[in-house]
Amino acid sequence: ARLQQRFDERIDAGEFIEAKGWMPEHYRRTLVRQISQHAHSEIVGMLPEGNWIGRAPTLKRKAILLAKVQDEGGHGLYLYAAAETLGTSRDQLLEALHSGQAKYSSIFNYPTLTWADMGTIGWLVDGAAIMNQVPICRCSYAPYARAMVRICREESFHQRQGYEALLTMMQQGSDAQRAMVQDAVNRWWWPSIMMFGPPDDQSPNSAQSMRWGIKRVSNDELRQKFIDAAVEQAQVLGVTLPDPALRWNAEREHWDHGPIDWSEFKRVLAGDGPCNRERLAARVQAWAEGAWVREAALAHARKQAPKEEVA
Amino acid sequence: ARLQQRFDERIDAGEFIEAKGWMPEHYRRTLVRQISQHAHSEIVGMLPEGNWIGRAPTLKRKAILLAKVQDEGGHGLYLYAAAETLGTSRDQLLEALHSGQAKYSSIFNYPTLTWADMGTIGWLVDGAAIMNQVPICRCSYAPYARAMVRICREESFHQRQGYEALLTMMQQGSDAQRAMVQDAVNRWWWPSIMMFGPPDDQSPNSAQSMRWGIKRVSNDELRQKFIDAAVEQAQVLGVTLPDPALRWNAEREHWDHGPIDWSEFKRVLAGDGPCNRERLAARVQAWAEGAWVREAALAHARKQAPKEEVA
Amino acid sequence: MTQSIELRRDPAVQYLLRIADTTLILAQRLGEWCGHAPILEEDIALTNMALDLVGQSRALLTRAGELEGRGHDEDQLAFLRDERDYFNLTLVELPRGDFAFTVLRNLFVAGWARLLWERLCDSGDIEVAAIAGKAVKEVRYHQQHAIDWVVRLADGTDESRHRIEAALAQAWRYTPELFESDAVDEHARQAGLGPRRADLREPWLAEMAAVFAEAGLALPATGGYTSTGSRGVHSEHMGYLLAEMQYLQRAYPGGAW
Amino acid sequence: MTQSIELRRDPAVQYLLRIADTTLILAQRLGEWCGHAPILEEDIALTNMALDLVGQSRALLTRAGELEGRGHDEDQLAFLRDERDYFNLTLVELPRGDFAFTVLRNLFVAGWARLLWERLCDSGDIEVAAIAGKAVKEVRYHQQHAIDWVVRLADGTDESRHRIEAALAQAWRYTPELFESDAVDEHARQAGLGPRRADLREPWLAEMAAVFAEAGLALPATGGYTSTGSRGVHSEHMGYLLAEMQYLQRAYPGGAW
Repeated sequence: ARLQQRFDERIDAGEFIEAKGWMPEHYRRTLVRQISQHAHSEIVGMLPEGNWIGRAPTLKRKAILLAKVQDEGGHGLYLYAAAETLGTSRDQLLEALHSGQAKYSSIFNYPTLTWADMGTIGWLVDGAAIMNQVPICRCSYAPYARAMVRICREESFHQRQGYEALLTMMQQGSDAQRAMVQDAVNRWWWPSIMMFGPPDDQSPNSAQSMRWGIKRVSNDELRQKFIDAAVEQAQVLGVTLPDPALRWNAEREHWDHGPIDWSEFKRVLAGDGPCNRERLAARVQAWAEGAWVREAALAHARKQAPKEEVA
Repeated sequence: ARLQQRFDERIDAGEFIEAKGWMPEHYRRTLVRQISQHAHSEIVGMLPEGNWIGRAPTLKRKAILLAKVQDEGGHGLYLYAAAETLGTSRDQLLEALHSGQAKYSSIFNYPTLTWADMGTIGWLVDGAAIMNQVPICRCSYAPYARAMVRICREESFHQRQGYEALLTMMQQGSDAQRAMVQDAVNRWWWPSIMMFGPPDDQSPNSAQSMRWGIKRVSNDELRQKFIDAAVEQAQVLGVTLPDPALRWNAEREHWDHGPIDWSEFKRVLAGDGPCNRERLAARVQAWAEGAWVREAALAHARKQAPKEEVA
Repeated sequence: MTQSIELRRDPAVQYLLRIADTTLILAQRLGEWCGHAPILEEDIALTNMALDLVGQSRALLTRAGELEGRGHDEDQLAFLRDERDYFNLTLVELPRGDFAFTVLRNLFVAGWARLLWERLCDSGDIEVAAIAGKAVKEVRYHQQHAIDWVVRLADGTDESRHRIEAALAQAWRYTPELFESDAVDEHARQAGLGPRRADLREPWLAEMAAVFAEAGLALPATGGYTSTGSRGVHSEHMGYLLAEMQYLQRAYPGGAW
Repeated sequence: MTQSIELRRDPAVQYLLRIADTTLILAQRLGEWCGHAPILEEDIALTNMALDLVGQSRALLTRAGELEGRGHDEDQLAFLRDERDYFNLTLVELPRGDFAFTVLRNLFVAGWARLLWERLCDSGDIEVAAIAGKAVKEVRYHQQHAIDWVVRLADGTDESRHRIEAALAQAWRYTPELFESDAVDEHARQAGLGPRRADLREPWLAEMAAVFAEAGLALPATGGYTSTGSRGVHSEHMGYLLAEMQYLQRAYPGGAW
């Protein structure tokens, strides 16, 4: 109880919690869940983008895409490391992913069908991710906050590159290419604005997370901020966002948007999206097919250890 | 000895030997070897052609290619059946193929690199095969001879289709397509004329086979006949055959050709062709991966058998 | 510059393309078995089916091109559309899979196609009716082949049963699309061109129930997912399939083959 | 009509394309691991190598285009050639294989490339020398990564040893091509552009022998087969790779990306 009080005081004072400090079990569990979910999203997110490495239309774009997926792998590494400071190993976290217990961002259950999806994911999906993540740079748990600072910096770079790729196609491309961009935006818009999670009045865990300083800004607030930015960017780009109800509300000084189909969100979250099975199956397969490699590395390390002691 | 004499008389009289008739062991073994080698060639030959089914440039060509590989599968079936009349099962024959004991036509150890290879295989490879096979329609072993009659009819159809495909590309196609045809002819010419086997003076088994009426015409004779026909066809087509020594010999009334690189032939036959390993590996893999299907079919048949007796 | 052809948006054309593309893409997948089947008889059977399906597709593509009225022939339609303009069922574009998946998919698609072709025999479009008259005979054989194998594998060994069940779990979730009806289907029914897909649902389910009963397999529950290939929104597999299928036409534009 | 570009036949151009294509096609294969590697660190390492290789290829393609003198840029050279005009080593176009095959191929190619880049640092073509200066550092890391894994797998478990041996049996037969020299190599040496491939043979074999000794693996005998990708005659795998890699450039000719 003393510890709990001390913890609460630190949180209230806006201080950071370090790995070695005491923390309530629920706080720890909430963080492990959130950080690992974020880590899983990075590595599952490599799949839809990896899908286009072999087909990138220019070498410059191929290089940019390779660098991006490599960054995402790196983000996965930092985040697993941050989660490990809370006492759960990467293998345990992966086990939870593979068994379907742990979640990853539902956005990656949508397929990447054209090259324009690469740019659109950069613009909208990474854009939404950044909106979500920037506040976490001030998260009360310091190792997570530190990882997020670095991740956010790289993500904004990816977002700009994605947007720039779309701009090139829209401004210098053919009609067919512009249609490809518009099609991609049509498919990714709604899933992107669902990335902020359910409306505030239906988001049960938010209050406690806000209280603990894990979450800093509400879902709806972030969503609005994202939409306001995206509408302007869409205009510059010359694409239409697939929401006929989008209009400027001079009173609120925000863009009003149409109703979000939350049943679709729940359906995909529950496993009935276009790619849920394939994404998870791909990860499970990679892990299973790589088992012999990991075992060999371990066996080799074990054989080396005594030799090195002798040397 | 009585039987042997009777057999020799039948052979000398040009009569056919039937499955139930007596035959010398060496005659039987020679036939099993030759028929199974021919059967294996049909099914291994499905691989280089199957390689282009998915990429056939028009639906008509896709249909023709599908029909052709289907015919080849059918030829495999007749030939395995003919070999089975000599007391060796298809499974035994396949076992010999998979273990590397049995051979198949060395021509299929070359890769099919462009669409023009499909036409060229039809024209040259099937053309050479027909030259080799027509005499076998008069082979002393009747079940083999009967199979060959049907096979030869279908093969000439394939040859005409192959030639016609090349003619279309040469006469109506672009420069790039004509170059594609020429390239394919350059790659397949020498392997095709090697299909008739070593020169007569280096063909050790030929004499006995001729004596038995399994073989009817010598290697060099067939090769010359093939070359004479191909030179004319090449002229109509508008392609050059890659042999600068090809010239008409008015005295012999045949086309003289340059020296054949038999070391290449032996090398490929010995396993060092471009695709030997891949062809055999593909067959072995298909067989291994299909094991559970064959077992299931067998298990089902066994369960059904008693039921049917009851009914 | 031979880029992709531009397809005229017309419900009758799209209705026929859905069928033509479904048979074409399934043929593409079945053709992958050539030389790799578990027994030689199946190499032959599967390439034979692919051949039938290509034939059906050619006839329907030609008819669709006529109705479209832009002079597109079977090859321009088969090879020069953008992915969004292919309208096959998503189920047929999924990778070849193992033999269990192949025969199970054939069971689903052949059963569906047979019901469809039977009704198309009475199409108000006499060309379509003539195509259907031939196709229905072919697809009956495809369906019987698939039924035989599904029953055999379900009854065979532990492994074969396990595999057919795994195939079922994977393929079943793509079946709702077979019976989804939209404005294109409505138009076809009202114009007398052919049935709505929804009209095939009950008889198909009844036939499947019979096969599953014989095979001792449980019909899976239907989930909440409906694939969208027939509306032109495909799976990630489609792009690879098209890249391969279209390659020569793309790399040698305007060539004569 | 954007068909394939027509390449000017020039030994210096072909010499550079052999290297540029080898790095490009290997990058293509390594990129296939993205999201599918045995551990996350390897996802990162393999995509990182692919990135290095693409960078090397871009620089060399650009230089080759300049020497060719027809105004072809890196993308036209990378995406719009016919298969016969790609000059990569056959080894790099073989399918991805398992992790053992991947690291063993990397060992062979990185060892070869390091020796080559070292010599190209002294190229009479100062652009090439500059490219080599950067590449040699990258490829040293690739080589060390490959050596570490080959030793680890050879020493690890029965399965890993079995797999590395199987990979060796498969890959070794494509190595003679790494050291075959022809008129193109001769020209490069005489022009001071770079070494003949044959000149790399002895040091490469010595390095491999050292790695194999550490790994306890036997160097296989060299067979009678020499692959011919560097002369533009490829394996059956190349066509599929190119169909995928070139698809967008072929389907959207003249697009801006």
